Amino acid sequence: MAVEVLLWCIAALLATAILAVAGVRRTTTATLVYTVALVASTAALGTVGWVLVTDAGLAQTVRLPIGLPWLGAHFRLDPLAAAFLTVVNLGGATASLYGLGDGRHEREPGRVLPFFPAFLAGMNLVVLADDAFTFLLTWEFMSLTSWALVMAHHQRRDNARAGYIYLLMASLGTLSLLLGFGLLAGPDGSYAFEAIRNAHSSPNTAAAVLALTLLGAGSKAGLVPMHVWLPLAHPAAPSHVSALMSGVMTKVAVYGFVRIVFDLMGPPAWWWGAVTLLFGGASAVLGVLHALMEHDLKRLLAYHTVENIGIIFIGLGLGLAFRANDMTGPAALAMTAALFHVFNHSVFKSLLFFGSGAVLTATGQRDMERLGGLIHGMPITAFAFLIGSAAISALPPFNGFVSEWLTFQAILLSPQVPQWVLKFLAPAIGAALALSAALAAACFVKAFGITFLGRPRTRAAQDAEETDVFSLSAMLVLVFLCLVAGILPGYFIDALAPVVQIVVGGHLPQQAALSWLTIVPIAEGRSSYNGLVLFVLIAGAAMIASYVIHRWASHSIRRSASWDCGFPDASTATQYTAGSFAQPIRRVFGTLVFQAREEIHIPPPGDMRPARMHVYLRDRVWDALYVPVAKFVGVTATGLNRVQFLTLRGYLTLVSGALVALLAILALWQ
Amino acid sequence: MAVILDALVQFGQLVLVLLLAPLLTGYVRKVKARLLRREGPQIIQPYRDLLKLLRKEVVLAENASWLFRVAPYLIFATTWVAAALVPTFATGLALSPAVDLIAIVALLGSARFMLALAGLDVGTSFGGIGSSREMMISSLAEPAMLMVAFTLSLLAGSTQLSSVATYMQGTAVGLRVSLALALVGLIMVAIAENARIPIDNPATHLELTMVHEAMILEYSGRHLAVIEAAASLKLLLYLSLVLCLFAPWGVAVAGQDIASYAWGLLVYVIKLAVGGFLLAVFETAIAKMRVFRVSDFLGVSLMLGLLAALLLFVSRGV
Amino acid sequence: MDRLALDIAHMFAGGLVLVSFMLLYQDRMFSLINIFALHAFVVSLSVAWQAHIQNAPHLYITAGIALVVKALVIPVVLHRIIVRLGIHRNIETVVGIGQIMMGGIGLVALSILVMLPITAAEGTLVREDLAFALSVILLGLLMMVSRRNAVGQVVGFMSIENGLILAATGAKGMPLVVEISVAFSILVALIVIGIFLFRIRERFDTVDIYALDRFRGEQP
Amino acid sequence: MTDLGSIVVNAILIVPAVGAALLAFLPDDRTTARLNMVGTLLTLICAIALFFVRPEPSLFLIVDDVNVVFIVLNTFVGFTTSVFSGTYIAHELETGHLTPLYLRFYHAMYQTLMFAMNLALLANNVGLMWVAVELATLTTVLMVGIYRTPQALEAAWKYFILGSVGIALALFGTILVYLASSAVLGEGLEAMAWSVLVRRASAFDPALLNLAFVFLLLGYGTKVGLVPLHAWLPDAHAEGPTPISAVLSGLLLNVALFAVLRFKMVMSANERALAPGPLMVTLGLVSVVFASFMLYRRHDIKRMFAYSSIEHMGIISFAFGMGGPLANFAGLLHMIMHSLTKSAIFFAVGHIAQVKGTQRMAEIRGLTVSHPVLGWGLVVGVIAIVGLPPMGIFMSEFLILTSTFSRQPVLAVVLALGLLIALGALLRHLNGLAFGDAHGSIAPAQASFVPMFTHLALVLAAGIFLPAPLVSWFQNVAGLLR
Repeated sequence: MAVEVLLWCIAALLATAILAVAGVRRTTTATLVYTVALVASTAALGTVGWVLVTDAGLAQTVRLPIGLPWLGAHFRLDPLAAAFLTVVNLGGATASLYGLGDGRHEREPGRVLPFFPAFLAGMNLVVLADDAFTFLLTWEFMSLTSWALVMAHHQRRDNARAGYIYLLMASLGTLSLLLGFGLLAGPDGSYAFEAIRNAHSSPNTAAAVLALTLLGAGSKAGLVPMHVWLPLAHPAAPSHVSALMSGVMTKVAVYGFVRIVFDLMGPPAWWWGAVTLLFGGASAVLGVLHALMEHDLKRLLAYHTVENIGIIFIGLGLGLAFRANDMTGPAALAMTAALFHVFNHSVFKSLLFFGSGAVLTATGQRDMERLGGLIHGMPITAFAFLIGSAAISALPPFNGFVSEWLTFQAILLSPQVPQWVLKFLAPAIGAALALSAALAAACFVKAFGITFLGRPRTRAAQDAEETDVFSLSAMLVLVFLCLVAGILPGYFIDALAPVVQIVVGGHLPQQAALSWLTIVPIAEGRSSYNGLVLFVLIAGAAMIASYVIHRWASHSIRRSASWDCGFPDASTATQYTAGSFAQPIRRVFGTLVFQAREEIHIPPPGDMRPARMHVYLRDRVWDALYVPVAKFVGVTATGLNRVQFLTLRGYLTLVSGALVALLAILALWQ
Repeated sequence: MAVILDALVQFGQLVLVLLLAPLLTGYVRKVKARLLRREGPQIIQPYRDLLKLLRKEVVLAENASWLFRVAPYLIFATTWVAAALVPTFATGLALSPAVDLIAIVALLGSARFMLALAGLDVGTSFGGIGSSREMMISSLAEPAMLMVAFTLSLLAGSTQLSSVATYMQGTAVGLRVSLALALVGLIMVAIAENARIPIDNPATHLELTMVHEAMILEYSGRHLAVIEAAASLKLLLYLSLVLCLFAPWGVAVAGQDIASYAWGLLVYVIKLAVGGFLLAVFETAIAKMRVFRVSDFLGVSLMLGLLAALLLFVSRGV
Repeated sequence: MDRLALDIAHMFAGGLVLVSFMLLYQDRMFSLINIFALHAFVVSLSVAWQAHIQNAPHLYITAGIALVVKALVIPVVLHRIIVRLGIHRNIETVVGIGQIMMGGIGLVALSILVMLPITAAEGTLVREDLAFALSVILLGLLMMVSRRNAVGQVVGFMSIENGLILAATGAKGMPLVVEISVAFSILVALIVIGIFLFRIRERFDTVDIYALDRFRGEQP
Repeated sequence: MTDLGSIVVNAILIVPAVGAALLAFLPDDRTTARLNMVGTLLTLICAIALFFVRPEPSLFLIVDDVNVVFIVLNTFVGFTTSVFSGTYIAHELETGHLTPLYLRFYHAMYQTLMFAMNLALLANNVGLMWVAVELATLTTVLMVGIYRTPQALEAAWKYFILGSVGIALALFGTILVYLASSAVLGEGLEAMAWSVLVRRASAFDPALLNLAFVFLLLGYGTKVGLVPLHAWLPDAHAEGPTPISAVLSGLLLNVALFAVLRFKMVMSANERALAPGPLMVTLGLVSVVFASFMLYRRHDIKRMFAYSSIEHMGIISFAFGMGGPLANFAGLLHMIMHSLTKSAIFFAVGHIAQVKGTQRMAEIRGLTVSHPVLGWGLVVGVIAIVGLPPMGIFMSEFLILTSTFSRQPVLAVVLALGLLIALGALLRHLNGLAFGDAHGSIAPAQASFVPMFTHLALVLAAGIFLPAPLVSWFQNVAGLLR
């Protein structure tokens, strides 16, 4: 039943896409498309939510007579799919709402409107798919539509390049997933997930499949070192699409990983966890360090996606490690942490991208160095962005903290695993996680402070005005969710219980029933957290303080020029810029991670030219992995290209050579 | 009954920390002054300052935003709550299940987040310096702190402060290398987080090495007062954290009689005095270091924490 | 059939291979064409003999066509063309005669080697015939490879066709394909000479394919 | 019933033949294009009729499961191409690239080509098939050279020489097959009929069969364009008129491959002969990898897509070489999808080249801006040809890779890398062609988009939903191919 409803929503989306192609010329098309998308996503969200709450219509399958003829297209809705569908459609609904407002400023509606609903439909289909072919088809369809959206503003050279690299990496991922499914399905091609689940594969096969899945799903999710396309492609798209790509599509990739590794591949080996942990830790730290060095607002957010995906994969890796040792409770904790972080990240990442989109629309700028002081022009956007920043920096009482807290708790359980590698790995990963959390806070002080605070650095920033009501409402909905998920995490954890149940065969104890909605992952005496109490306490304390002070102490205010230690400077150039803000951290990590070089040109005395400083950063992953491959292809292509210019005799020589060779082979074979 | 008692204790602590914090600050200043053969201000000077500031009007920069005015109260509230949830003279606070060690670290992180933003708000170069350096320091101090937390929670099998405290009270602990490492690490973090020498000098202005003072440069009047209060609360918090984790002797356990609570209170004050004295001695003994050496300093503490955790990870469950 | 008939057939086939070798090392246009005429003549003889021993009269037609067209008409036309294009000059083969001969012998050896495993039950005739035919074809290929000159290549190609005819007639009672193949080989030759050399000359004043090689596509 | 069937079959051959004769002698050059269309349309109708009436196989012609869909595909693409060719040729006349005389010649040759290819597909006699392929070669040679530019002549000459050599090898192979069969079946037409050969192949002399297959593979493989026999293909595509490029890529390669398949069936029917699989797999892989790399340094748009055709022929022969129900199914599907997609792409490319007045990709930019329909058509075509869903080629490549990987992981990985490299090249060129700021003439193209979008729609539909009868046919043939 529920599946049918979802499929109908998807059909509506696809139909809208086709209609949009027809109505590209008309101006009302945008409103139509986004309205339909909003309605469809909301309907799907409602359905899924209803399913999750009342376990009705779960694990029911639908088979459509399309796709592989003898197989058909299988669709199935189990708790795992439901959970991810929630994320997808929540993102879709808010993005459509945002699009209703912000989409009006789109320069190239014709290149956005047809693909936006198709993209939504694609993501829904991936999560619903229940056989390898449908999964891969929709997976690549998702990539394709998002590629089209990335290419929407194709006149900018780097956008075109971004789209190219993106589609290339996406196809690499799809191909590796395809090969992985080939292994799972076996030579006679039993592609249905049901069949794959029941078939048991040898350890070597499993290892290969894990590697291929990490490559395939990881490249889409943006795991280091497959992340290179992400910070190029995500910012290139229109903002609400960036939000979808960063906040939702990466989660679909995570879904792919969970579906294959936890559900289809059968019992894991402990080292799967180790490998996944390594990838996760690397992504977490490198992602946030890259973000710190970035001063393009949207690209900074994209790099943070890499970081958060890393955190999610740390949770997944722990889950694998625990499950391999039949430690159901810890495994459940780790998985809950990961899945909860999936939800949280989708919420605040969408929020942040909406905010950056509003800034982009208001000022036409993505470069933080040319912004500043926007909090005066666009206070509500600033407030929303602030909440988002706090949430992504894992600050209580917001939602980001809860999931990271759960992850920490899971790490703290890892000394119980017998394998030495994991014993050594776990605390290191914990340090990495802590480091990335702290750096994320630093990064978002930078992002928010430079963009919204201080004095405007350009005219555009000066006259920035608050964005429209649709965009604002989209943001505020997400702000609300950040807070709710932060102070009432118990309900979310309970909602995740059935998902975790099917993934690791166990789940956390019921949380919502506990006194004062405290969450207790393992035991009362061990660890507990209560966002609600914390929130009430802080709010209360703040109010009391302010009330007491304003009641009995002074409440008078005088405005005057800023003091600045007695040296106020009118020029806004004296403010700290994004680059200078990150400079101390660059000093600490830069040389190691980025081979950072600083060149300072100070003109001789009497020369009036300003002193200049250039900072050069290199992405070592890019240099080490991708440049050589590109080189190889180029060189080989050039070398082989000579064959195009042989003389006719040369070609004849080739032919007769082939003939003689085959005859010789034949002679030897007989 | 027990619940009521816990609630009472909790409330008592809320008030206690608030009252005690400025005193500690003043005491440390006094001791430092004495060590430098100066007379120094009276111990209760901080209270006077606070009251004075509260009565003065606020001079606000033109382009200060609403955030600039909201931040002090949030900072104060967060720090206060955090301080109130650390067991000082008695465990089993009513609200102690609400947060654990990790959460307290994160709470202080929230306070710092707001403070750093406030530093950037007016758009002066000093504010920028302050926030940027503060975030750099914290980005290393926080992981170190968490590593310490890991070590302890691995030992005690819990991140819950009261449980850790009770565990450390027990004799099962014995003397452990990792504990010593963790203690050193925690102290280094505490020094860094409270902007003490050698990281930062709370008593200076107009010095390019200042961090904390640079951030709050634009604040005045009641805002400044609130922030100062928050700062001294933070100092108290860290001291009592060290005490509660590494020297939890005499802390009253939940459900004991009034006498033990009184005893616990007395012991706590004494411990604070000793701790403050040691801090003062330390601060006078060494010189301030360059900002870019700070990373090394904190890197050491991070390594210590990690080492401690690793030792435990390896020694456990084998 | 009696040994003698077979031996004569072999004699013709072997002779054809010999003539192919002669073709290989001709480096003068006229002599090349004359030798080719000889080649065609030998083919027609062997076809006729096959017709005789297989008493398959339709093969006589094949022989006749081969004789008339390939041994007489085409050589004459080629003479004309060469004269008209004024390329009596030596056509240098690409590599030295010695290597070509070596290669040719190697190819013959290879073709025999390949034919060995075929069951002799078929009657010895076919197997040897095939071996010879295959060597003629391979030698023709070698010739095409070793010549720079369009006429040379066409001649090489036509020697390949001769080898095919040899094989086809060697196959007992192969219906209608012989005629078709002959017709096609002639058509091929005609098209070669008629259309291409004509047009090529119309475009450039030489039949040397180097002139064509200037016109690779894809000059960047 | 059967007589009706034989009438239909003969019609498929006679209509183009008559059409060729007519078009050769009709002077008026305005109606000839339409006449051409009518002829191909009639052929198409007859071909479709084959689904309903199927004649008994004679010794010369046969309609069996293996070739019926190929005939329909052949006539269908022939028809759509003739529609496209109408507008294309009209433009060529305006710009004076072709004179009416050559136009007449062109149309006659077009019908002849149709005739030859249908004959090759219908032939039940190896000799007859050889003749047909030969005829097809000659006609295409003439059409490639039709512009008479030095490049065109050179391409035609190259094509002619290589093609004839190939065809000679094929003839030798055919003779060997006959020898092998006549030993068992006795002399006469029987020994050259498919229907008989496949049934009795198990008794043939394996050594002869092996030798024959080597020659046939190389001979017909030259027409398929397998590396290293491919040299004629890119230039022939690049220099000839675009409709011919479309027919070459879409149909002629298929026909040649079809011949190879027929012989593969004979081979695999005899288990003592060497398995044809490895040879085809090797040639296929070499072609895929080589062509993929060649795609990068292309400057001429038509030549680039010609190389992509080589790549796809490689994929197909790889699939058939692997064998097995899945791979064979995929191979057949891929053949059809490729000919539809590639001809659609050539339709687009033809119009683009006419609008922009050049085939050099460096001078074609931002098509989606200047000519949205044309540009997006090209984008969709390229997306389909590189095997991205939801187009049909994705399905076949999915089946090939998955079914191969569990049997021969290394081969599958090599193939996958080849596909990826090709995708990289094509997308890079596509970025330049379709996106960025418009460059060159932005005059609207007077073109018939119907053929292009019909093909693309079919490919899309096939990628999502394959009708049951087609599927059963595929599976049936896949079974026959082993």
